[in-house]
Amino acid sequence: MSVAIKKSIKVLQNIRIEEGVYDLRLEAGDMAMDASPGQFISLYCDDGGRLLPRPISICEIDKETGNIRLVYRVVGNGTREFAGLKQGELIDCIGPLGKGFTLEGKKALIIGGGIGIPPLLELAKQLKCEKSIVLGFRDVTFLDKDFESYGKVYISTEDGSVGTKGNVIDAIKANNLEADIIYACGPTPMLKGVKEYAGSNNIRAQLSLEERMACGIGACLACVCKSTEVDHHTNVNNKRICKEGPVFYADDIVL
Amino acid sequence: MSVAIKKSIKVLQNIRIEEGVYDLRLEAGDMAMDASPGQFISLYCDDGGRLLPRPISICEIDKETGNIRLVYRVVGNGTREFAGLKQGELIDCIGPLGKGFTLEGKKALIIGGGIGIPPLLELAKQLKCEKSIVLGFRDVTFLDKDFESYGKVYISTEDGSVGTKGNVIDAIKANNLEADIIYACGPTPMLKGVKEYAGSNNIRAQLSLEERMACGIGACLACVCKSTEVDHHTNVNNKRICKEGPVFYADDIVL
Amino acid sequence: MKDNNIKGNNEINKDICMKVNIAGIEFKNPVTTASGTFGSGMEYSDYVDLSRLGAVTTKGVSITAWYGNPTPRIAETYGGMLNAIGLQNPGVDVFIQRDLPFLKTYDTKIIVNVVGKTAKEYCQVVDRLSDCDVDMLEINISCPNVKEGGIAFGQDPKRVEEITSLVKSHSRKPIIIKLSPNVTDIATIAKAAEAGGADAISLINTLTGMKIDIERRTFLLANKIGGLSGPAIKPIAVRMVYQAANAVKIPIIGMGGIMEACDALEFIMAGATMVAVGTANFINPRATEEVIEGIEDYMVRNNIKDVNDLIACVR
Amino acid sequence: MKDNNIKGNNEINKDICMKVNIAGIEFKNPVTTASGTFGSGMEYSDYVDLSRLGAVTTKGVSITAWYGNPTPRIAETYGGMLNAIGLQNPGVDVFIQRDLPFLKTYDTKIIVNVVGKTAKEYCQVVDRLSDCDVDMLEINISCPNVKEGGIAFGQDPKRVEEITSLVKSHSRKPIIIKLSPNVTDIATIAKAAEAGGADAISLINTLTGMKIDIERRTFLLANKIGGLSGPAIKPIAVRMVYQAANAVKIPIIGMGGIMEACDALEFIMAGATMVAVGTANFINPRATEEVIEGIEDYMVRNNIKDVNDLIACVR
Ligand SMILES: Cc1cc2nc3c(=O)[nH]c(=O)nc-3n(C[C@H](O)[C@H](O)[C@H](O)COP(=O)(O)OP(=O)(O)OC[C@H]3O[C@@H](n4cnc5c(N)ncnc54)[C@H](O)[C@@H]3O)c2cc1C
Ligand SMILES: Cc1cc2nc3c(=O)[nH]c(=O)nc-3n(C[C@H](O)[C@H](O)[C@H](O)COP(=O)(O)OP(=O)(O)OC[C@H]3O[C@@H](n4cnc5c(N)ncnc54)[C@H](O)[C@@H]3O)c2cc1C
Ligand SMILES: Cc1cc2nc3c(=O)[nH]c(=O)nc-3n(C[C@H](O)[C@H](O)[C@H](O)COP(=O)(O)O)c2cc1C
Ligand SMILES: Cc1cc2nc3c(=O)[nH]c(=O)nc-3n(C[C@H](O)[C@H](O)[C@H](O)COP(=O)(O)O)c2cc1C
Ligand code: FES
Ligand code: FES
Repeated sequence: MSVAIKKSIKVLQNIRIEEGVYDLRLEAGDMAMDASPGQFISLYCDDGGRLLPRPISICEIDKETGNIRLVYRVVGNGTREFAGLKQGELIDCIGPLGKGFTLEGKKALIIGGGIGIPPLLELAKQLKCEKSIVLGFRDVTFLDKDFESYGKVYISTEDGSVGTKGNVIDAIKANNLEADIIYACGPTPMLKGVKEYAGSNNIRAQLSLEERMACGIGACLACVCKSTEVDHHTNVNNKRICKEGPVFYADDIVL
Repeated sequence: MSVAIKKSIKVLQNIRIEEGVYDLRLEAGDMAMDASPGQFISLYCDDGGRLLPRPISICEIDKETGNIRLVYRVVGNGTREFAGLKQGELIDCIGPLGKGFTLEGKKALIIGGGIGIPPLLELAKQLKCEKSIVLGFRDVTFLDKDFESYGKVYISTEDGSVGTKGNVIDAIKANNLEADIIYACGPTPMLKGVKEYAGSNNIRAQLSLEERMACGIGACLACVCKSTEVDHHTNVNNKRICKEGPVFYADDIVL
Repeated sequence: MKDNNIKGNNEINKDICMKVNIAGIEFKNPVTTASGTFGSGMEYSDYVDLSRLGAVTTKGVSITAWYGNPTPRIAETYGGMLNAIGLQNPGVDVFIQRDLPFLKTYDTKIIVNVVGKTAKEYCQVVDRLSDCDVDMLEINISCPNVKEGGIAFGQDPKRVEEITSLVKSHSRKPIIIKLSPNVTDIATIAKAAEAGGADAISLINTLTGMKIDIERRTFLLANKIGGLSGPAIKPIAVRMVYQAANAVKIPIIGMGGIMEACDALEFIMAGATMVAVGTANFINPRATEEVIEGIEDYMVRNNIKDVNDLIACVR
Repeated sequence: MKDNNIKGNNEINKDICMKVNIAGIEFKNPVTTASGTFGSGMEYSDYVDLSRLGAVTTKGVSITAWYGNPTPRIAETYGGMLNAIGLQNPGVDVFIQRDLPFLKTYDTKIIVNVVGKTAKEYCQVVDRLSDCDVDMLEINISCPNVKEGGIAFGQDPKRVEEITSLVKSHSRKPIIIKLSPNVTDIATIAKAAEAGGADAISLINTLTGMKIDIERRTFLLANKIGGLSGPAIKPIAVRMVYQAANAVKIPIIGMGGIMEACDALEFIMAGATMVAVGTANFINPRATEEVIEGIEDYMVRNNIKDVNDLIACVR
């Protein structure tokens, strides 16, 4: 795996693509060269009151220009600060961090929920096999158009305003989607549903998890999840989401 | 006295006029209307790690445009942050604060030392009597040209590179300057010298003092100086520099 | 007259109840000022309508005028500040003659912070104030910046109980004991105040701290040590309020680093019946009123009708 | 081989002495890592040349593997953070087999942070490590995040003295007692550690704190209470180091909120022989090296030849 670096990088663009959701393009240089789908970058705030970096998954990587795209939702003071970033400004980042998706399988189901959708875009791009893409939203959709060139896109919305009414599993069932590998990212209840679905249908699944982080590089043990096997690092049933993850095989973790 | 207000105001210009000394013009509006020479404005930092406002004296007031000029030296993190302010940016300020100079006398000596010089410029402008201006520097001079339209300017430098070698008192003596009123701002050792000089020559003197401040409006009692009489506020021999000052009659305070 | 008027317009319009009650006194809302950060209200009356506040808590008042400490009295620290004012104040007589009449022109409750060098001095001030038209007395046994009295009373449960019952026996007003956070176990101290008969406790006073000027190689404060306040200390303060609330039945006034309504709500949910805004006043003179408005907004947004429903709701 | 190599190039070039000595051990400079913020050095070795550090202080090591607390284990606070990791670690055997050989490939001193649920467990770990090639042991009697052991040992002078002398009697390595700041009087605790035979003390561990999520109306940490670290706590830490340095003769390792060299210098001037960089590593992985470089620059700028001349220079 590549070594993450910390540096100030230039904002190329930062635009609102949906109520409270922003599209940030960064001139990441080396960081982009080393990055793979499912990895993340941690962004530092400029305000000294907020010290910890904010982990944001990589949405798209352009290895030719060294540019990286991130898509984030404003949920607190840090992301609110990011929303104010202007073209040409610098932001401190560390990355790429973590272990991303392993590209495998012949028939893939890519499943994303809400703000868990962005990291799947680069995956959809790089994954060369047959693939169906299922995106779940509460109501308004975003980023779904970007996926269309990489596979057939199925949508679920809670209110039924677009696609299947219900959640991503409902959309999978409604469309009789089959797969030998699942890639998923989204809120924990969704990931639980996906893990269960994959288990009962005997499909291998890779899930991308989230936890509060401090160091982002595996040193502080803030970001663990329960693992089925003892972890090599501390010999207990805890894996570090920032280091062994954020992407895990569903069988390896307890949700 | 006018009521100080707190608001965000626009930076019109912020340029370096000397090594580490900056000239900041603010679109102060009402604040400028109410301001008088010797008063100050407190500027807030943008970085949440630094909470307390930085008091900076008003250097020039343009009541027609509502603009205010401040001249400050970079001495720590707060003033370093200010040095990075760009035209068009906003900065939180509270002011005008304190009690400035009382315009009086027939023959004035205006004495400034180092970064104590800026607040004397508006005074020199508004003071209509005969006046001599004595400015003391370590080596390089600044702002001295701005004073020339308001009176004869005498300079002292510690290294003798410009004007009288020595301090402001040396310059006064060397030029046989006389006065019935002294206005002074500068480092405490200089103010002590001026107070002594004024005392032994029987000249009334107004001195502008400095102390670390929190509230800036007279509530916290951080910024007191020793006074000869008991103060009306707390009935002890302490006056608040932010409220009863920063300008005091030399006889009223103990340095 | 004053009491009939307690429901401000805002509360009626928003259809929520902000009233809280401590020792039989009704406050129009749960927000007061932290002693020493708001003078006697005068200086901030240009920025804040004092009648909007649940109460004004005054700067510490002693039996005679106190000079306070030499300067520098404050130093900025990361996300906070140190102060060693040393309780400069004009003494209780000037307070009664000048500051109290001023405060009485507003429709708010008045809490007077009381300081002394000896137990006797506390009682003398309490005696004087018992005859005045003030609502409660806050006994400051936790000031870290004076040589005698202050914190020395506040760090030992036995002395806390003693001074509390002594003061209580003198006071014809309800008393609040203001606790020091510079202790191993805040619950024991809170219980001691309760056992001594306190009507309420307030916490936290400042944490003792120090800053060194590495360029001049000296202490930044003339007093060497000062009290740390501001948002930096909030997690410690919330934890102590939570622990105290679990230890005693008397109401708690919580403070320490409240900058905005969201901070105040943390204290209330941890167990505070009222909160006090301190250092924030220096950063935003309108902080107190904005905290009140922010709590109201939170309640409207979350459909909470009575602020009392939020007190100690996190357990 | 290692010891001959202690003078790095930088020091020779700048003609200053950065070496400090604690209990007969010579450190190439006064900067180490704060336990638990640097893993066992491995993760940060991509960012920092571990051989540049005065010492690496490891995460707490227990006799068997510890699971730690449930998540969320951390919460951000104003100018700081709360943690309740709960000392997750693989146990002393894995440490000795895997982490120690890794650390030995660097030219730095090794301080192992030792934790236990009972006095016996501390001694077991100390026994195991006494035979290993480590330089010092830091006995953590101040972790606020575990139910048993930890802070319970560190808040009462009598127990501090007892555990210190017990551990000392087992250890063939010099021992550092790591003190809790959650006490009324740090000087008494420091003296107890000294009386128990500690070779040095380190302080401060984290201050206990709490954060409430007002939207979900719950605690932010699964453990409810956590330890506060980061620049927010620095003034408290500097004050305690100063007070401890005035109370004891043994050397002090100072920490709490060091972000840059100027912070480290405050601790040294207040009386610390060494300093540790903790939370800052999370914000800047190169923080330790930058602190070392910054101290060197300060000394060159101020024409100070020996860092020992700065220790306790402010009195
Ligand atoms: C591996 C990983 C990838 C992520 N990818 C994305 C993404 O692509 N787009 C996106 O919008 N969000 C993503 N998140 C969530 C994002 O990190 C949080 O929304 C963000 O940190 C919130 O910061 P804030 O200051 O606005 O919120 P606050 O609540 O003010 O933050 C306070 C603290 O809590 C942490 N925090 C709050 N929410 C979360 C969370 N959900 N996960 C982890 N830490 C949190 C913050 O980092 C900060 O330390 C990801 C999280 C992880 C762990
Ligand atoms: C009434 C008054 C008028 C002033 N006018 C001017 C002026 O016109 N131009 C100018 O360059 N400077 C002026 N000063 C000094 C100026 O306030 C300080 O240089 C500035 O606050 C330093 O901030 P900092 O963050 O860069 O330094 P830091 O040392 O990092 O500041 C830390 C804290 O100490 C305070 N502080 C540091 N030095 C001083 C000081 N000398 N006086 C008061 N507080 C201080 C800061 O406000 C802050 O709270 C004035 C001070 C006062 C009291
Ligand atoms: C400048 C200053 C002066 C203070 N004076 C007093 C005082 O006179 N009496 C008292 O009980 N507390 C005093 N305090 C403590 C505050 O009332 C409050 O307990 C503490 O500052 C924590 O709250 P904060 O972080 O909101 O400021 C003072 C605090 C400051 C900053
Ligand atoms: C995530 C984290 C884990 C910690 N783990 C330990 C530990 O295992 N043993 C210990 O003695 N201290 C531990 N500490 C405390 C630090 O070593 C240090 O005393 C404290 O964080 C103050 O320093 P700082 O402000 O520079 O971080 C930990 C601190 C943090 C933030
Ligand atoms: S965030 Fe530190 S180990 Fe993952
Ligand atoms: S700064 Fe508060 S009284 Fe002057």
